[in-house]
Amino acid sequence: MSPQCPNSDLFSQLRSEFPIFGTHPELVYLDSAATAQKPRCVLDAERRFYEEHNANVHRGSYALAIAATDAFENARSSIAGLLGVASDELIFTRGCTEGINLVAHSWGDSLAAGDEILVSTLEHHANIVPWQLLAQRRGVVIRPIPLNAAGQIDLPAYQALLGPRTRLVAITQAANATGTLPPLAEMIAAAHAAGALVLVDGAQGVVHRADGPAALAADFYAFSGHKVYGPTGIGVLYARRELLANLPPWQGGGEMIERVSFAGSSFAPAPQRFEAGTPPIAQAIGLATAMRWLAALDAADLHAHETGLQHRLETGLLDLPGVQVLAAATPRAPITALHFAGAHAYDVAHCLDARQIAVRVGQHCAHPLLAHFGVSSSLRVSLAAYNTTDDIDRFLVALGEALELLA
Amino acid sequence: MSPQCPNSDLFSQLRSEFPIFGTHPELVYLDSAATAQKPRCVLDAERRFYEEHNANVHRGSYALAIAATDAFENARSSIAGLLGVASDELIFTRGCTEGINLVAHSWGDSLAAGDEILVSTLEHHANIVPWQLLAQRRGVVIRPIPLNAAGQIDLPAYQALLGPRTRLVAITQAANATGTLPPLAEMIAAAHAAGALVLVDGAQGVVHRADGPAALAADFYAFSGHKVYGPTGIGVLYARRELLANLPPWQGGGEMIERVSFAGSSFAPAPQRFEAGTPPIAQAIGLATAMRWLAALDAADLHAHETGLQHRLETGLLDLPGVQVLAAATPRAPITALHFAGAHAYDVAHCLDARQIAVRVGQHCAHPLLAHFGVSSSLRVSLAAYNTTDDIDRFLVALGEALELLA
Amino acid sequence: MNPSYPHHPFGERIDKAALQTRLEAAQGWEAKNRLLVQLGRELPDWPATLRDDAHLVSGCESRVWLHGEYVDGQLRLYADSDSRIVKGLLALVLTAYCGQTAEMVARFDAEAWLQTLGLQRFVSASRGNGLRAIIRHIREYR
Amino acid sequence: MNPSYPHHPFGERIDKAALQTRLEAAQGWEAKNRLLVQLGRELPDWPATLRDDAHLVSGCESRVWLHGEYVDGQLRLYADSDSRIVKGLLALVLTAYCGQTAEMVARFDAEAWLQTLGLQRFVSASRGNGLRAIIRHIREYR
Ligand SMILES: Cc1ncc(COP(=O)(O)O)c(C=O)c1O
Ligand SMILES: Cc1ncc(COP(=O)(O)O)c(C=O)c1O
Repeated sequence: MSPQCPNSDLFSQLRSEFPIFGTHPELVYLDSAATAQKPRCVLDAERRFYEEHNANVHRGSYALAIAATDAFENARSSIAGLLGVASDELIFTRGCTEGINLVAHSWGDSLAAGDEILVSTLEHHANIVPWQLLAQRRGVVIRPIPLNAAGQIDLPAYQALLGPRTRLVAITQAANATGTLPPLAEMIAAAHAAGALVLVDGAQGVVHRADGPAALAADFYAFSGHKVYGPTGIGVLYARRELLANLPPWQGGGEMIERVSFAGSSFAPAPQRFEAGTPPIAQAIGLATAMRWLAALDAADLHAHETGLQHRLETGLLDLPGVQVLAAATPRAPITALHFAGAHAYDVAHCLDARQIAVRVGQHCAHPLLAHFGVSSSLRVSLAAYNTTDDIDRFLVALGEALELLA
Repeated sequence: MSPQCPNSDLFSQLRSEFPIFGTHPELVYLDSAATAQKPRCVLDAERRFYEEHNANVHRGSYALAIAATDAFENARSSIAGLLGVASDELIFTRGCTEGINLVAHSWGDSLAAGDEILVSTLEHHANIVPWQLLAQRRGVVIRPIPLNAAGQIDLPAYQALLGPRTRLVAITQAANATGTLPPLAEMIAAAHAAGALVLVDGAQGVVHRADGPAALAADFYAFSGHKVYGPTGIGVLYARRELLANLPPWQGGGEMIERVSFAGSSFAPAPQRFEAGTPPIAQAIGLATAMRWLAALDAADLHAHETGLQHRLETGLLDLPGVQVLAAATPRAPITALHFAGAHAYDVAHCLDARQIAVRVGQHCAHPLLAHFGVSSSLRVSLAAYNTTDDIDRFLVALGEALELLA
Repeated sequence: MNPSYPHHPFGERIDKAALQTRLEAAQGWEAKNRLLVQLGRELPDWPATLRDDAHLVSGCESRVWLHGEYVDGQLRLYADSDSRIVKGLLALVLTAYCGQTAEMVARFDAEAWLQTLGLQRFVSASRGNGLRAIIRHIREYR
Repeated sequence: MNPSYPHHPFGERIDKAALQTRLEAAQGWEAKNRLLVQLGRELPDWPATLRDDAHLVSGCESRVWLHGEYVDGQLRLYADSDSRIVKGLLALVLTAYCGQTAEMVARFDAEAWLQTLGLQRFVSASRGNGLRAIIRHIREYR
């Protein structure tokens, strides 16, 4: 492994920072694209908040409430700093899905019938269904961006779809079902040239230290905490300040208002205008801790570690008959989706489970993408910083035996 | 205290179950209506989930994912059991505010211009602003339910407002700013007799073991986890099964769909249809733990303890000049709102803070209610199970001295 | 009897007691998996023409086709799946229900039985959906 | 000088050094609070006619009224609040800014100064809003 993985020692020690592997020493966790495991420091940070600073934020004038508000707002500015954007451009949400829904309502409801949104065929349902619901509400037209035979965005077709009615391009940073990395830079430049905004679904990007919204020049960027080593119940939506300034609120309640009377209410500036009610305070603090933890890893080392493991995996697969890697020829995040000629993916996953090897099987909330490949389900291996060569080797052995049993 | 508080020993031991009081032994926390402190068992339950079972729910077929899904769904059925309703009538939300917004969109968007929603003047902004936003979207008319001089719902005026266009009555279980308990039974019966639905904001009810949605015969019932000794980032919306069955989804994404294609998508049944994206898994488990912890206290003892402390407080206040209790003559939850003839509430709170006494001051996200009393701010003392007679006594001494300093 | 559904031995030649013995001998999850695959092989595939939507049970992770009818008061039950392990599970279900009266079908607690066989994993809230959908289907035959 | 705004001693008779001495003598939060209340008493209330929306600074927890103008290149600054403690804080702010040139007003870091006086509590992200709004206002006088 050493050529691909200069710091495999460092990364094999990482595993010990994750309490779940203390509980399940034999666990081979290959489902990080669904949710990542959490390092101890994240769990500690959340707990410390409850034990030392717990109070509601923004409204209290006593010491504990001030400490809680500072901790919460420091979490926001810490995350903003890591993403290279301003604090008041970040909205805390429940997760990536809620962030996209927020845009689909708050921004989307101003669209007119006939306006067009281009949605790629690589997308997770979270970046499809909110646009379909918007289409129903407003008569907006959803145009799917097709894929070429390799499973990559069909760039000429995309360019042809961009037109004067195109208002938004909704595109993932990495396809959760196949790992495919779309040509974001070209796509975003082309969209902007056509006068359209771009929403990037960063759910599978942040965890692998992909470019943030600033580097991408994305107009909207959404991701989930639980997929980047953070807690459940928290996510982030970035939106450019000039956009946010003009967006109406979506949800109403405390925190997001300036004055309320039955005659009419006025709203607070962003980001508060978009954070109605008590926010996920402890979770925001946990997420900031997770992102700082991730940022402390050397990006190049992390990349070498994760792609090195993926290379070892896919090299090993060549020895097994009837195994197809979906979208194999596209540049991919450390996600490998498998289809088996002679076995049902569910049955394979079941056999792996008997050896504590956790993989995801099914359609991965990406029905259109699976339909593109003409398969009804696939088995997905997704990698994270804590995975080891041992994980890959155990997976390969178990997969080989499962395919034999099921043949 | 003994006549009001048969189990003061039991309750004084409770304090030791809350780690925050270990960190701040001198803390007098009188702001539980903003957010409650968390017992150790809740923090343990959340952490245990991450350390032992962390996986995404509903989608995985391996052992860990099954354990996670079971833990999450058991949390739902455990909470449903405590509320006396069915599991599939409970939707997990970020909090009370999101629950009300969900109803305002999913149910509210089917209303016609001219349909009426009655909203009481006791409400928190969370139960006002979502209806105002709906009114803007749909031309629905919001009719405020006025208060009488005592600060209680004006029942005859309410009855007069109920009419053939009334579609919903939005009413709190207890006013967060004054503690006032509206006459819910009469109000709900009258609304139902008029053919209207009722949404009860239970944010300040559940924590004091008030009647749940089943006992109230509420159609919708929303509350927040963080106010009932649970984590931030989680809440519950109850809706009657027959209502839920016909409501369209609000947010789109994973989990809430059956099939997605660009030609159109079909949606899962409730509650999944309303839980787009990865839910706050660990937080749901923490909330269930909190509610079981609360349910293990004897309801009558808890009531006696909390109202006993409130009685001690309000008796003590009689010795202080220029102190007015807002809505004093109404039946109230253990919440006491004070207005001072000779001092600014902020200054008083500031002096209390110097002695680690935490109270809330301001308008408590209830501008219309404060406007009713003609005050621009008040100081609110809100009690929970962990408060002690010592808390009350220290508050009274410090308040007396603050009023003297500021006179 | 409808000749188009392939005949199978479950509930006839193979009964609950026989299966119980085999499952108890399979120690551990991996061994049980092997046994399920083996049982699945003993359940013949349906002809492609019958694997249609009318026979499909929705709510399962893999596709499951089911047919049942009462003949002389006894349930005749046929099943197929594109998953070998689910076919193994179906073999168990067939064994439990084939030849039973409607009253016994209504009363039999298949989930509890699978639990006693050490197959609780299939009965959990998340995995159980498929199995529960199958049992609900079977109970609806008249 | 505008006679309608009541004359006050801050920045004239009372200077930063004098205040610093008094604040340093006040050990602990409670003593500092007492001192702020006392300073607030030394800042005369405005006549009710001037406590209007035109003078109101929004973004503060309590109401704050402010007026400033440059006379011969020196800032004249008047302030009032319905909160005694905020009045004490305003007394500090007036002491720092009254009589200063526009350039010094632009340069002076009031938040840092309050920190050195042990008043960091008023400078935190949540409490700071009011103070920051006041300072922003002062910097806008021309
Ligand atoms: C009566 C009432 N309703 C609604 C809310 C809003 O709750 P949350 O901010 O947790 O969404 C509160 C919280 O202050 C409340 O007291
Ligand atoms: C690419 C992508 N987008 C969006 C989501 C939705 O994230 P969440 O369920 O955390 O809201 C996911 C998660 O599976 C994803 O992989």
